[in-house]
Amino acid sequence: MLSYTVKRLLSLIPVLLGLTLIVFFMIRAIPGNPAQTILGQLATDEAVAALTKQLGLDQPWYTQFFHYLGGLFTGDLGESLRTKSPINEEIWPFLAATAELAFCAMIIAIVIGVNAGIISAWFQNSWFDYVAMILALIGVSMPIFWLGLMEQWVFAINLEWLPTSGRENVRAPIETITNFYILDTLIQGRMDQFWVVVKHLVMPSFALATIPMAIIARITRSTMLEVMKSDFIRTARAKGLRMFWVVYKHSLKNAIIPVLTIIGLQTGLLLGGAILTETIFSWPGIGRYIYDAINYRDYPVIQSGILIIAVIFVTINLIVDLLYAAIDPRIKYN
Amino acid sequence: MSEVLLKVDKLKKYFPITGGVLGRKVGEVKAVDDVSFFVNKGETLGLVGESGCGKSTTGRVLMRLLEPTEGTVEFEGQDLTKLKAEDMRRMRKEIQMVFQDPFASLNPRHTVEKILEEPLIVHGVKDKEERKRRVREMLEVVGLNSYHAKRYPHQFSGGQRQRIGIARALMTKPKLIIADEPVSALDVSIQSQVLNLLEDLQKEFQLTYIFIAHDLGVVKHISDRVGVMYLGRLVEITEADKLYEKPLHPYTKALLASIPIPDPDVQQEKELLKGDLPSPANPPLGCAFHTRCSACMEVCKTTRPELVEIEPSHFAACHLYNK
Amino acid sequence: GCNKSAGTDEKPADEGDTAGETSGGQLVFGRGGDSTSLDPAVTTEGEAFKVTKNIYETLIEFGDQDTEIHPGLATEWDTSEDGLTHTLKLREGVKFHDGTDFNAEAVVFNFERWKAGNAEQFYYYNSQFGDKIDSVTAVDEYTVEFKLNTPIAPFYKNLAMSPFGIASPAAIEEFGEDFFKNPVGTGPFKFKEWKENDYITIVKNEEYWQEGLPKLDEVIFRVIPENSTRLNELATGAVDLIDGVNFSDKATIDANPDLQIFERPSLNIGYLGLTSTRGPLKEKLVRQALNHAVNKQEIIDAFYAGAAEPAINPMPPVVAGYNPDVADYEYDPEKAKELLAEAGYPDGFEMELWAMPVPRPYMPEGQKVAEALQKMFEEVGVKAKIVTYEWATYLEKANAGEADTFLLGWTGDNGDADNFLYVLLDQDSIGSNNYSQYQNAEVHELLLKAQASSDQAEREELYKQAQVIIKDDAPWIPLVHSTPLLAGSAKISNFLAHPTGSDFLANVEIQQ
Amino acid sequence: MTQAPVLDVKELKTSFFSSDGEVPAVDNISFSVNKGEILGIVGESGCGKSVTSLSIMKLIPQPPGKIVGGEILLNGEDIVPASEKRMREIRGNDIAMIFQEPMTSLNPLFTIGNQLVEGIILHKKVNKKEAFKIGVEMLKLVGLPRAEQIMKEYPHQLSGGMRQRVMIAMALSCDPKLLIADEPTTALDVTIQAQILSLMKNLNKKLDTAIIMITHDLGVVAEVCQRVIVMYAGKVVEEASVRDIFKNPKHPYTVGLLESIPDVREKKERLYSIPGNVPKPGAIKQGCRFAARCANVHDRCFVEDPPLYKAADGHHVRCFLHAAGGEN
Amino acid sequence: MELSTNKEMQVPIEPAEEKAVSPWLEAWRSFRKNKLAVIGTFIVLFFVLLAIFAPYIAPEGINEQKLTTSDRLQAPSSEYWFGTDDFGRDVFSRVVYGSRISLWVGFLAVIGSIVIGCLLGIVAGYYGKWVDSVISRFFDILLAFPSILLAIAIVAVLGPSLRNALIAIAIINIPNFGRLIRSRVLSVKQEEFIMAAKAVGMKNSRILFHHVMPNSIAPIIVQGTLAIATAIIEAAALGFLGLGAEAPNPEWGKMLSDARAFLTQAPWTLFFPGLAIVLTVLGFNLMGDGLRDALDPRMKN
Ligand SMILES: Nc1ncnc2c1ncn2[C@@H]1O[C@H](COP(=O)(O)OP(=O)(O)OP(=O)(O)O)[C@@H](O)[C@H]1O
Ligand SMILES: Nc1ncnc2c1ncn2[C@@H]1O[C@H](COP(=O)(O)OP(=O)(O)OP(=O)(O)O)[C@@H](O)[C@H]1O
Ligand SMILES: [Mg+2]
Ligand SMILES: [Mg+2]
Repeated sequence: MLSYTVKRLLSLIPVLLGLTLIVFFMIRAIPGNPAQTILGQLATDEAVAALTKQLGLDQPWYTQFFHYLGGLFTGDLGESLRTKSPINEEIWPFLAATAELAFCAMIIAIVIGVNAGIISAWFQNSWFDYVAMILALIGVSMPIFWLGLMEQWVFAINLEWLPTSGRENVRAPIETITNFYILDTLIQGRMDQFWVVVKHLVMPSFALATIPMAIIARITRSTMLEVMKSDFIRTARAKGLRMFWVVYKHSLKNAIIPVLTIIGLQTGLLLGGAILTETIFSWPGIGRYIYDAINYRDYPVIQSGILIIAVIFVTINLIVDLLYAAIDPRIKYN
Repeated sequence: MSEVLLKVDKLKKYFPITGGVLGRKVGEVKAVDDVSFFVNKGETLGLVGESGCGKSTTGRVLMRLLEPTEGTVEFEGQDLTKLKAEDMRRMRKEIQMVFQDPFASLNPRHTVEKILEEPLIVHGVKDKEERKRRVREMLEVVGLNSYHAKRYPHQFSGGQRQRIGIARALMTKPKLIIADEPVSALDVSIQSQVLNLLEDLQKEFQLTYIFIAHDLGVVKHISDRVGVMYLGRLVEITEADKLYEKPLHPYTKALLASIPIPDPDVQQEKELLKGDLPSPANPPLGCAFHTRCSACMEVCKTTRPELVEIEPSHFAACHLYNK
Repeated sequence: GCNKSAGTDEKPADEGDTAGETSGGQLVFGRGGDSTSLDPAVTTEGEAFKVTKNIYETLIEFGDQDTEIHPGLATEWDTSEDGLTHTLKLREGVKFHDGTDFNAEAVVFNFERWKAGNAEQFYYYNSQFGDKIDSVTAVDEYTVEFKLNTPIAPFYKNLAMSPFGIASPAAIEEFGEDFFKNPVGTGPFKFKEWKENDYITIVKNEEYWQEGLPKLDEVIFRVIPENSTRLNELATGAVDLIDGVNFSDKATIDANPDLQIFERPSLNIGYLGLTSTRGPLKEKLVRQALNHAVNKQEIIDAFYAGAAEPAINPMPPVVAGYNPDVADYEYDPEKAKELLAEAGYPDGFEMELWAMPVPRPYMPEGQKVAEALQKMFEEVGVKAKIVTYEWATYLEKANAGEADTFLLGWTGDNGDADNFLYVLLDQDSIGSNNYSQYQNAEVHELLLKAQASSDQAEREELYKQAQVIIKDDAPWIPLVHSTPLLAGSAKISNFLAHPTGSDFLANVEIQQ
Repeated sequence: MTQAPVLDVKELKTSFFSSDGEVPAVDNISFSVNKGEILGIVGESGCGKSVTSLSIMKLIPQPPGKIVGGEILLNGEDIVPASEKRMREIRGNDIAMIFQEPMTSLNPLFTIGNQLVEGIILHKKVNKKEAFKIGVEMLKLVGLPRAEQIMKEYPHQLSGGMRQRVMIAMALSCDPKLLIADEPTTALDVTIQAQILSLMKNLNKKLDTAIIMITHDLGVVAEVCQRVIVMYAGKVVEEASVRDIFKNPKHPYTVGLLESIPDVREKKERLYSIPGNVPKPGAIKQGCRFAARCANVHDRCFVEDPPLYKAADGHHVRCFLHAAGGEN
Repeated sequence: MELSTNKEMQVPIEPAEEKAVSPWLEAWRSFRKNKLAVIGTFIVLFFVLLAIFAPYIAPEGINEQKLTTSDRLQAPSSEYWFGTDDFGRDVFSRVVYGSRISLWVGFLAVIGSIVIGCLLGIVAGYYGKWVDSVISRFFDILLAFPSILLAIAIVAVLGPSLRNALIAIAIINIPNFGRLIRSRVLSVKQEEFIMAAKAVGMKNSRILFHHVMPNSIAPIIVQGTLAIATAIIEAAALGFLGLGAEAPNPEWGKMLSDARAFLTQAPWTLFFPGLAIVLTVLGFNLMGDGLRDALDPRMKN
């Protein structure tokens, strides 16, 4: 298992290297020069040239690339061209913000999606099944920004249940320790703030959760249906087990593998794909951070940001693969 | 009736077991391990053995659908294993195969006509009308109707599909047909239809069969000679009658004893085999059967017995007879 | 019924922060983007100045809602006859937030820092003063003397610009590279916290030299990128004041008794640049024809909710030197067609019309204005294809003269005509801010002359002449001078929006 | 046979409903199983053997299936109208079942012990530890070596034969009165099949459990069964003791079936084969379902559905040829 | 009892009139029975017809601005069925014409990714070895990219326009199809009928095109239909970020984004384009689900 993990990690290297190379060239293909962008349009050519030199952008591409790679190997993600801060430090709060959001979204998506899928499969062709699946379909058919605005309109403005946007009440800000606000408030024992944080999380998480929730519900349903047709389920029922037990013990564990795959893929997508949600809900997350970096042509930030998301993505999927082995004794990695 | 059509010598097929990311070989499955036999023209050689003992693999390696690891296959004096890919492809006109699963072996998206026509197309029958005519003829031969030509496989029952599979094998007028468990997926009453058909066709077209099966009754019925395989090895081979009347190898004996006889009066006390078939990835040393053999001797655990002619035209691989 | 705050259940600000003072309350200011730096000298971005305006002070200050010059950290000033020497008396008893004294040395330190730095670091210093300042010296503890190489007409106005906020020398030395994250000035508010892309908190400077100011205890600048969300936040009371209000929301806000609208006096111009080096646009007649084709009022009614006035000249009327006698090309499609025919394009032509991808106060909805323009051009037979690029690319390409016509605009930095005409239309500015590649020797001469003159009346006359020529050359279609809108809770009082876009918040009060 | 039968199936009819209408997969079949008896059910694929057994367990997938008529008396109690709750008590406790595919009938993700124990806990109302002990006992009973160890292993670690033994252990763990074995050895090799069959016979003797042995292999029937039902297209065509079936078959289908198996003991020159195919259920609406393939067909066979005639004591045949014996 | 073994009797007894039923026909029959799928198809068809006959259905063109008149932001009425937008344009007409764009984007983007994805996937699946490794790694790389960011970056490189958004969407979908087709090829390669084809003596190319491909098409159709749905949403998202269709094209996502300031004042400007997106996407999803049920070989036999 360990050696498998190590091997898998090693095999990620070419993928991440390829990704880095593609990002490297792609962002340089974007018209616009970081020096120019940083200085604004008012800058003179000499100033731009000087900054270009200072930023090392006048070097041949391979020098730049290997310089960057060299940094990566020592764990240095480089410096933001714009703020000149080390990306290692700068990126963390953004990453944490998005991770917290994505995590909550995923929890919601999994809890609701999996259960809806199970119940739908269990009562196949019942009204619940139809309603849940139609809702799931509408869920995947909904543009997320539209959903976000609607949520605000209903829950913040009309019902006044939830705050409109942001991560916290800025009037009484949270002392950050880990940048996971839920954790931070708990560490500090500030239950009042904890609830504020939770309230802020609700709407964006739901907006972000909609699509994975719908996908998970559909996948769960179809794999459950398939599993429930299998021989061992018939065996379990022939033993006189309760249907509930059969479904949640015997079927779910078998159905969970494809669901896990989807969860892995979706979590990755959530991390990078949260830009719209982050924009609508003023969430200071990594998606917007990178998006801004694209606008600023902040090469190292774009590069490292995308690389980090990709690393998280492949790590999650690696964990998912390892989870398979934990769930399914037939799968042995060695 | 003793002209040798096919001669297999020391045939081996090892499947690598790959592991790790780099796909390194970490072991091998000895699916076919040093098998030698011959098939005479016009006869039917039956191959029996338990599941996973390498029967299908043998059949496939013969046709080079799988590349043999070692050994030679001589067909009409020509070594198939040495042929170039293109020559081998042409050679397949002479050797055809009928598969076990009548559901999986027909392309679900082709009509019967297309399925039967394809062998002709690939072997260069250009005339469309000619092809159509021959398809129709062949359908009649295997007991189907020409109006079946336009239908798709899923519209047929298992027995009918197996007829289509047989028809396909016959389209190129082959000399040798390797039938890989052609009846084991069929019901009893249908099974006999197909067996009869195969026999009729053999007479009609002077075919030679290698008939793979695990049902000893079927093998006995259809075969002139029978080979018994165990764990990738041929343990016994002789004429069908001899084998069933006087099996030599302990495994063959046990196998025969295990068959349920459809007669309530024959309640013979059986000598049951202990244990299960070992894994071909990790076969026992010496005689592969020694772990389950009731007559196991010390030598069996260490030395692999050779297939030798113990009685005239009766070969067995067992130390009991190696005096 | 949006009066109830969504945050009612949230704990009010920690009283402990303000150490027993009577509480002046918090103001949460919602805005579209984050600051890039809290060191005003190194940035050109408006969002940055919104915050630094309240942390730093400049030697000279603008008026509350205009760009007249008033005493700031300097109480008096004096210019020599030749306009080459300026002597400023500094305010005494002012301390930086870090407790060090504000004095002439500090001012000199700041100017030397800017001067020593290169152009890419201190853009505004270089563009406004650059080599024109020969030396800055401390005459005594509270007197500074500026010696110039050539006169700078808007010298004092320049000094009042946010980028020239005076920072604590001690802090600059202490923080070095990181100074932009640790601003220390003399302003009414001290920097407290910056969570990037989220909010910046500044708190009351108890030691502020102006008695009784600031009124507020704390100001939080919160980033809320999406306009609709920002308004929603205001409506729920989570923020108290927002800028970048959609013009279309004006009526809704007006109708809400809990909210109020603030208008920012216009110091901007939104225009359609006609790149005079490209295709048919090389022809003056064509450019004039296009000017005739545009119905500005219609655009203003539709996309500015009336909160803008049609632009005639390249600068807003409040700027001294504005020429009120220049007549606009009246909206007249027939005339436009005639002119086109005269120029040899009776059937019109095809061109690109670049639309801004981002909202700006002078052009909140570039795409829509472009659509409207497209339609108007179509009426006179000119087929415009709307093109857009991501913002940085847009500017870069437009700058390179790759756009036929493009939407763009400008908000004045100091309210001086030079800051419009020279920056936007002088031939020297091609490659920086003269996107339409406009070149006219006569105009160039007038502008240089005005720049060097220290006689305000003469300068104004020169600018008026320049505007006449520019109008005739028609390098742009000046579209609007907008009045950007802010909105706030009805509890806010004494808030005055500044035309430059950086608002001084010391006087603002919020009803608890 | 004075004892009341363990199971008495009367006129059971189970249909599947699809858009094409009702398809009776099992059509009015009746039979009974006595205590300690091994009853064989043979017939070709699709003739309704599995549906019969699933109907008895009330595990017919519903929809599309439904028991539309008849009674299933288990120790005198009709379980057709029984509630799902009652059925759960019965399943695994009174009636146990094992299936054809030992490879897929065990949940691959749980240990053998886990799966074995859950039924025992449920029905025997014992705690985990005791259940585990019983489980180990059962594994030993079915002749599995290293029983304790196997309890901790996963299905994929066992061979097919071992899995089928586990299935039998599981089925027998709550001392059911009736064990339904649906083609338990079809997927196994002959040598393993022989092991399993002898095991089942021994257990039957030892525990006195009645067994319904479903198979299509007549050899298996001859080997283990005492009484046999031959099914064809959803109907029972013949019912007799195992001797009578093999020595004195009456129905043309049974006759044909017996003739068409190749025998290891003697080589037939040519096999008999019943022409045609097994009809799809519901395809034949009228007359004897075997009529189209029957060598002794009369006109009457195409219009009238023959009832089950009594050919001899305990020997019933659904064929007009044997009408002399009178209707059952 | 006489045993008859003549050939006559071996001819299966069954009604001769049974017609040839191709698997496609079979699939169509089962598809037809699926109510939701039929509804989905009708929705899709409806929008396709809308797109084709847009000029005859829409009362106005897409860009008939009426800025000066009181026609701006009119609520739905008998004159303007879906009301008017802030240009005074008829929202109904724009939504109708918008179907052209959305369907176009959906189809083209998906066809693009299918073509490239399939090519790569087939090559990878069929040739295996290092080619497979390289192509699979390439898919991994694309997949590891945060897709929206990738699309944004691509559009940033190419410049925002409908065409480039379409290209970006096509690119981000390549690995999905590539992997799908690769795994199909791999699994079809294992099928016995491929072995049979080889045994008959077929050339690899023939096996690939006559046997592997036709058997891989069904999942691609299914995935393709579903991907059209996502492509439409993705185009809308890019439109929302200002990276999609150029004005005055009535792309629904762009219409939504343009109208988002009017959520309270003129909700119809958001409602109808939003509804159009949801309906179209729903239609494709329902249809795709139905196709999956109908075409999935696992459901057969
Ligand atoms: N492509 C392959 N790769 C690896 N191992 C294989 C492959 N094909 C067959 N084997 C292994 O080779 C052995 C022999 O397989 P083969 O299919 O020849 O058996 P068989 O006698 O035909 O069995 P059955 O009666 O089940 O058809 C088995 O252990 C099988 O697992
Ligand atoms: N879930 C189902 N839906 C529709 N029809 C079914 C279903 N299950 C069984 N049938 C039909 O009922 C008939 C009887 O099936 P059954 O499984 O009992 O046959 P069997 O005798 O057990 O065959 P085999 O020997 O293949 O197991 C078959 O023709 C089948 O088509
Ligand atoms: Mg085989
Ligand atoms: Mg069955």
